[in-house]
Amino acid sequence: MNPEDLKELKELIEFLKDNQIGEFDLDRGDLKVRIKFAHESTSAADLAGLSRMLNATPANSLVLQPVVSPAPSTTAAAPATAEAVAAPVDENACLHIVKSPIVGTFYESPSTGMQAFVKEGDQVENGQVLCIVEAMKLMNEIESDAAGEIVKRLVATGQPVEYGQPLFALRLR
Amino acid sequence: MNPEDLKELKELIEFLKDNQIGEFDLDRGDLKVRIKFAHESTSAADLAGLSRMLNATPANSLVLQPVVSPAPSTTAAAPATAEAVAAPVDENACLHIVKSPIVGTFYESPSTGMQAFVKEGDQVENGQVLCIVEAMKLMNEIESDAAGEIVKRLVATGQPVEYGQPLFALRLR
Amino acid sequence: MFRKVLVANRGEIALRVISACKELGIRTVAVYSEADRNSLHVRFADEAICIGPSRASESYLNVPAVISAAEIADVDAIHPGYGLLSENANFAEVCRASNIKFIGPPPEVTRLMGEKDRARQAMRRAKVPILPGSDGILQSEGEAMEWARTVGYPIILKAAAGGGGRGMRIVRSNDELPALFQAAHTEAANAFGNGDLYLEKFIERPRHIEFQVLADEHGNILSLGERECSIQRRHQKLIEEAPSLQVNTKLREEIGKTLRRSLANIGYQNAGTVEFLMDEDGSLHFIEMNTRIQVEHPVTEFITGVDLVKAQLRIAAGEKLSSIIPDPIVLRGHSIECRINAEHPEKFTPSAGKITAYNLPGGNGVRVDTAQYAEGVVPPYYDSLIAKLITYGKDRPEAMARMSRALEMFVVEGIHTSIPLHRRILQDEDFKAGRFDTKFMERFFEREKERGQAASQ
Amino acid sequence: MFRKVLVANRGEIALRVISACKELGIRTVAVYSEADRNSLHVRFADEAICIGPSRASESYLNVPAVISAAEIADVDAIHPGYGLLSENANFAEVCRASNIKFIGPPPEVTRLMGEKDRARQAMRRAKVPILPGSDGILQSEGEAMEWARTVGYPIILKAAAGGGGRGMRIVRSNDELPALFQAAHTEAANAFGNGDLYLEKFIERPRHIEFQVLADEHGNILSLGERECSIQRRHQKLIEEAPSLQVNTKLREEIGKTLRRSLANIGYQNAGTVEFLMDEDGSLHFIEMNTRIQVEHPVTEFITGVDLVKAQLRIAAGEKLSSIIPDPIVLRGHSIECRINAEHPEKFTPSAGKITAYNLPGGNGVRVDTAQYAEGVVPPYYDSLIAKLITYGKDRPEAMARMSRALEMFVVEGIHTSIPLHRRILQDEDFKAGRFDTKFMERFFEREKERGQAASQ
Repeated sequence: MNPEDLKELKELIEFLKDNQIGEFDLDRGDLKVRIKFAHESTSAADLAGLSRMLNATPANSLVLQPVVSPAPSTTAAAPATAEAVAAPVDENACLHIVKSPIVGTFYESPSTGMQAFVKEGDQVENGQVLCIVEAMKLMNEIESDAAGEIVKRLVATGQPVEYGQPLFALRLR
Repeated sequence: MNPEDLKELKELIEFLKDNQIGEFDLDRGDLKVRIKFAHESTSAADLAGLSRMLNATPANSLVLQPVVSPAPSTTAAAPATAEAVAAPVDENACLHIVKSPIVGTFYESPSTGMQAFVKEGDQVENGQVLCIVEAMKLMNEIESDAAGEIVKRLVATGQPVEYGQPLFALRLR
Repeated sequence: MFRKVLVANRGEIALRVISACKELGIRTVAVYSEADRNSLHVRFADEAICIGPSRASESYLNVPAVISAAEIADVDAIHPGYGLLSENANFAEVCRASNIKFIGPPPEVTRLMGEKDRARQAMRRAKVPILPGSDGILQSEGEAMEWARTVGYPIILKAAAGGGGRGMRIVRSNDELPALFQAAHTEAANAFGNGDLYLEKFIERPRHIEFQVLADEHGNILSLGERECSIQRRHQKLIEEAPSLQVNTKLREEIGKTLRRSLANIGYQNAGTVEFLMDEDGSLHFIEMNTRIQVEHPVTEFITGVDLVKAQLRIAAGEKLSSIIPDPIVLRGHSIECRINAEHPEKFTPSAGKITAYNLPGGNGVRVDTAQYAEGVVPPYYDSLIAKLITYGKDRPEAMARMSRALEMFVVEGIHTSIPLHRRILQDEDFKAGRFDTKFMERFFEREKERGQAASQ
Repeated sequence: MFRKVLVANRGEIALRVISACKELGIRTVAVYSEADRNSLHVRFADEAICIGPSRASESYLNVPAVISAAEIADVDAIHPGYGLLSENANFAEVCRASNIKFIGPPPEVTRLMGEKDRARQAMRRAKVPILPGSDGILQSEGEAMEWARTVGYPIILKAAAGGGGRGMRIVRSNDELPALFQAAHTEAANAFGNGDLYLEKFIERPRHIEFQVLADEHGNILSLGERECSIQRRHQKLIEEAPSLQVNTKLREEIGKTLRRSLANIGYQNAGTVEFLMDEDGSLHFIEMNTRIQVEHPVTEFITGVDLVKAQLRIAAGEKLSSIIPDPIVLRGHSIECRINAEHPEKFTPSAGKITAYNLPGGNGVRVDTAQYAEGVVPPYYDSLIAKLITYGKDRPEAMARMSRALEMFVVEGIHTSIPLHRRILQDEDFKAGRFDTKFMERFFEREKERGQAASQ
């Protein structure tokens, strides 16, 4: 790209920005133009990002509940996000979420009556066992994938969890 | 992109902004247009306005042709607008369009072989007969609803016209 | 067969006719008002002509505009759909004068059936069972009182030119009659420019049952069984089904035979529907005939396998019924239709606007007739029907189960619709058991109100 | 009947099973991968459980994840749909071990039918006509050559563990055999970990015709007629129809009788499809059996009136066929299915992405099975089928006319689909006349290419 082109491009970009254009395509083959203004442009990608962020907030409603019916037109949230929105987002911005790598039943301790692997406030290491998820009669030890402080356990013992469901919120160190 | 193109583009964007267009596609292959207004509240009425405006540019294709398939998702243009967009818009901004108030067949003169009621370049008065639209064997004289100069006749004699179809473009005085 | 047909209608029925034409290889011309520029009937027709502004009176009901469109598009025939110009005998006459085939009965027959008391007398002469009542127009209160005594109270006064409930009064005793007679007369005169009244025995809890007929132009007539249309709100049908649980094979055949004879006498042609009231004893009484395709025709199509709109086109093109439907009609299974209206679920006011999400149910035994789509707009100018959801099952329970799941999967956002109401009706024990009459919806709303009050206490 | 069923599938078939469950009053549990979070099967199920990341091998094909989901949701049964785990005998065994009813045949039968040469021998013993060929596995090239001489060239070598065309070679002479035998053996060994081969007579221009069967758990078996599936591209079916123009009542009854006997011998249960090749003389030869519901089952549903998925559920719950389908099956009319794939119309590469407009055709005789919607996304991880468009008519011409107009009204924007290809096939004279075999599409593309070249000259 020569300097002139670059200058023109900059000008174009400035101009588009000034006019709050969200998307602009031009294709000189057969001449195609496509312009989209910025305000409307909550794209699927943006939504997905938002959804991911919302998932990262503590939510007590992460039970396997009937899916909260999303409109077919919306790239809508996971079942879990239903009540999550209320939580202030920035407070959790620095939290790390340990998610369930499998479907099964969550247990906080190796067996009934025994002490929980971890409790809120504990400092944990990367690789430390945090809980058990039972699947097909197998007790799978779930290890932490980061080091930090357990801020919140997000699931009650005995509760079913799905793939990717948040189990613990950690404040990284 | 050369400076002239850029200038044209800027003009187009200004125009789109003025008209609160949210999305605009153009594709000169077979000529496709796709227009989406910025706000959801864009009613059929607004669209009709746009359509009227687009219709206001000379277009030879205003025959009763098979409808140019608009996407069901787009609040798309009238059949007549297909080739209209290409024309420079501001040139026609001050033009007044006399439209057909009825469905029928357009005749420029009272009967075959006779002189046309008006020709391009003529000055016409409000209420002056411009043409005939025949419907159900009745010859309906169509009067001008403004005074000015006939810039263009938009329909050929003997050609069928639909309701609201542009017949003449006038430069108001 | 026709080369090109103009569809003088809009919405789902315009699309229904366009589909039938396409399947028969006929070119189609849509007409549309400015409000319907982006409608699917405009998109899917081969040609489309704008005939006027949004208001129906200036576009779809504008006879010169429709005829001019037909002339410039050079069509052979016009299909009027239902409503709008479909039962306008004058329109049918203009078509005839313009050498365009009107797809429906001749104007004389449409006109006869449009005058309720004359239609009644014509059917009586043809031995179709009618409700006891006056022989024609009542000249005075005195005459009304005499007839009422013969027939027995309660009776109902009706406007000869009537429709839509106007000029109607239920009279339960001699004392009430004079005042109500005057009221009905005045109302009819104001509404229709004609104050003529007649009277009929009034049935308190009738069922509304109608028979579908087809008649070719060679004197052959077929009866395609009945539809049960008792689920109504203010004379507007909400749910229709076929067959009726109340009509057995014997009754169906009897009525079919009578109709074939009587409609031959009248010179009926094309598709038509003969409406009856069924009294508490299960007897049917003629009330009126609709000389067009009905909204609810798909339930008959599901159980007979006959495409009624294609049959209309073929009949109008001069074909014989024996070539259109060569085999005897066998009813199979059960079908239900729910009318999906764009209206507020409690207030029933029309709900125009932009549709933001539109997911149609599909799968086994489900048919949807609609001209709406995601991001389409429901204009405020026309009737509120946006879709018809029709299900089929080997029996009524299967058709109902399918309807319930299809209603669950029918998603419309951006406007209000009658979908939630239909879901509740489908759960109603009386509806499920087939215990209903035309007063069903009144009782249904009453029960809902009571339950609501009980719940809030 | 089951209280709660887990649907171990995605897309239109998951929604199809959910619909059937809803109609039978059974609660449903959907499982989904992360890519399918916003899918309709997730929305319309009573419960939904995410079982893994987007890749099928880590989610839909992940047996422990599916079984865990079934356990935590506490379901009685699992419906596997088609593809994915539906013909995985190990999965069916794990279900059995977990006390969850697998809706399909017992694992032993699935396993038998999965081993092509054993299935062939089992059917031969049960007197189902099979293609002439080797009795079981070929031990050597020499043995292959002997069998080839008995059967007569051309012959086809097939992998015993085979599928999808791998490990297959057509052999036209003695000279070619040794090299092709080695090639097939190596390819089979690499693909399936098992190089065993058998051989069959090769038919140059076969039709693919399959029979739908239902078997209850009490030894009763029903044949529901055949489907014609010859319109294929690279062994992928594109268009299916029922009945086949090539199968008359006599042949249909003969095969039905044979299948009832043979499947009783084998101990078959639930729905299944027996695939045949029809040679140029009109004789049918067994090739393999699919032990699950098929993509193309709706065409059989249209002409028989039997809901096959509901039948699967009721059979698995222990009901007898005589209570599910009390009356003899009568075939009525004709039905055609077009598979709407998200793929490039010329290159046939999958076309994943966001759907920007989605207008489904509806009206008389049209069924759509789909889990897609406007603004839905077609993920790149799974098969490309996004919808099945099925039409019904009183005869084949009506079903075809309806398909043509329905394809015209099926609007998908944002991705490429096979809709334009289907429109062209429906216009093809050979297709219209029913003149086709499994090589039809090759000739069709060849003709299109020639026409394209002629046009450009």
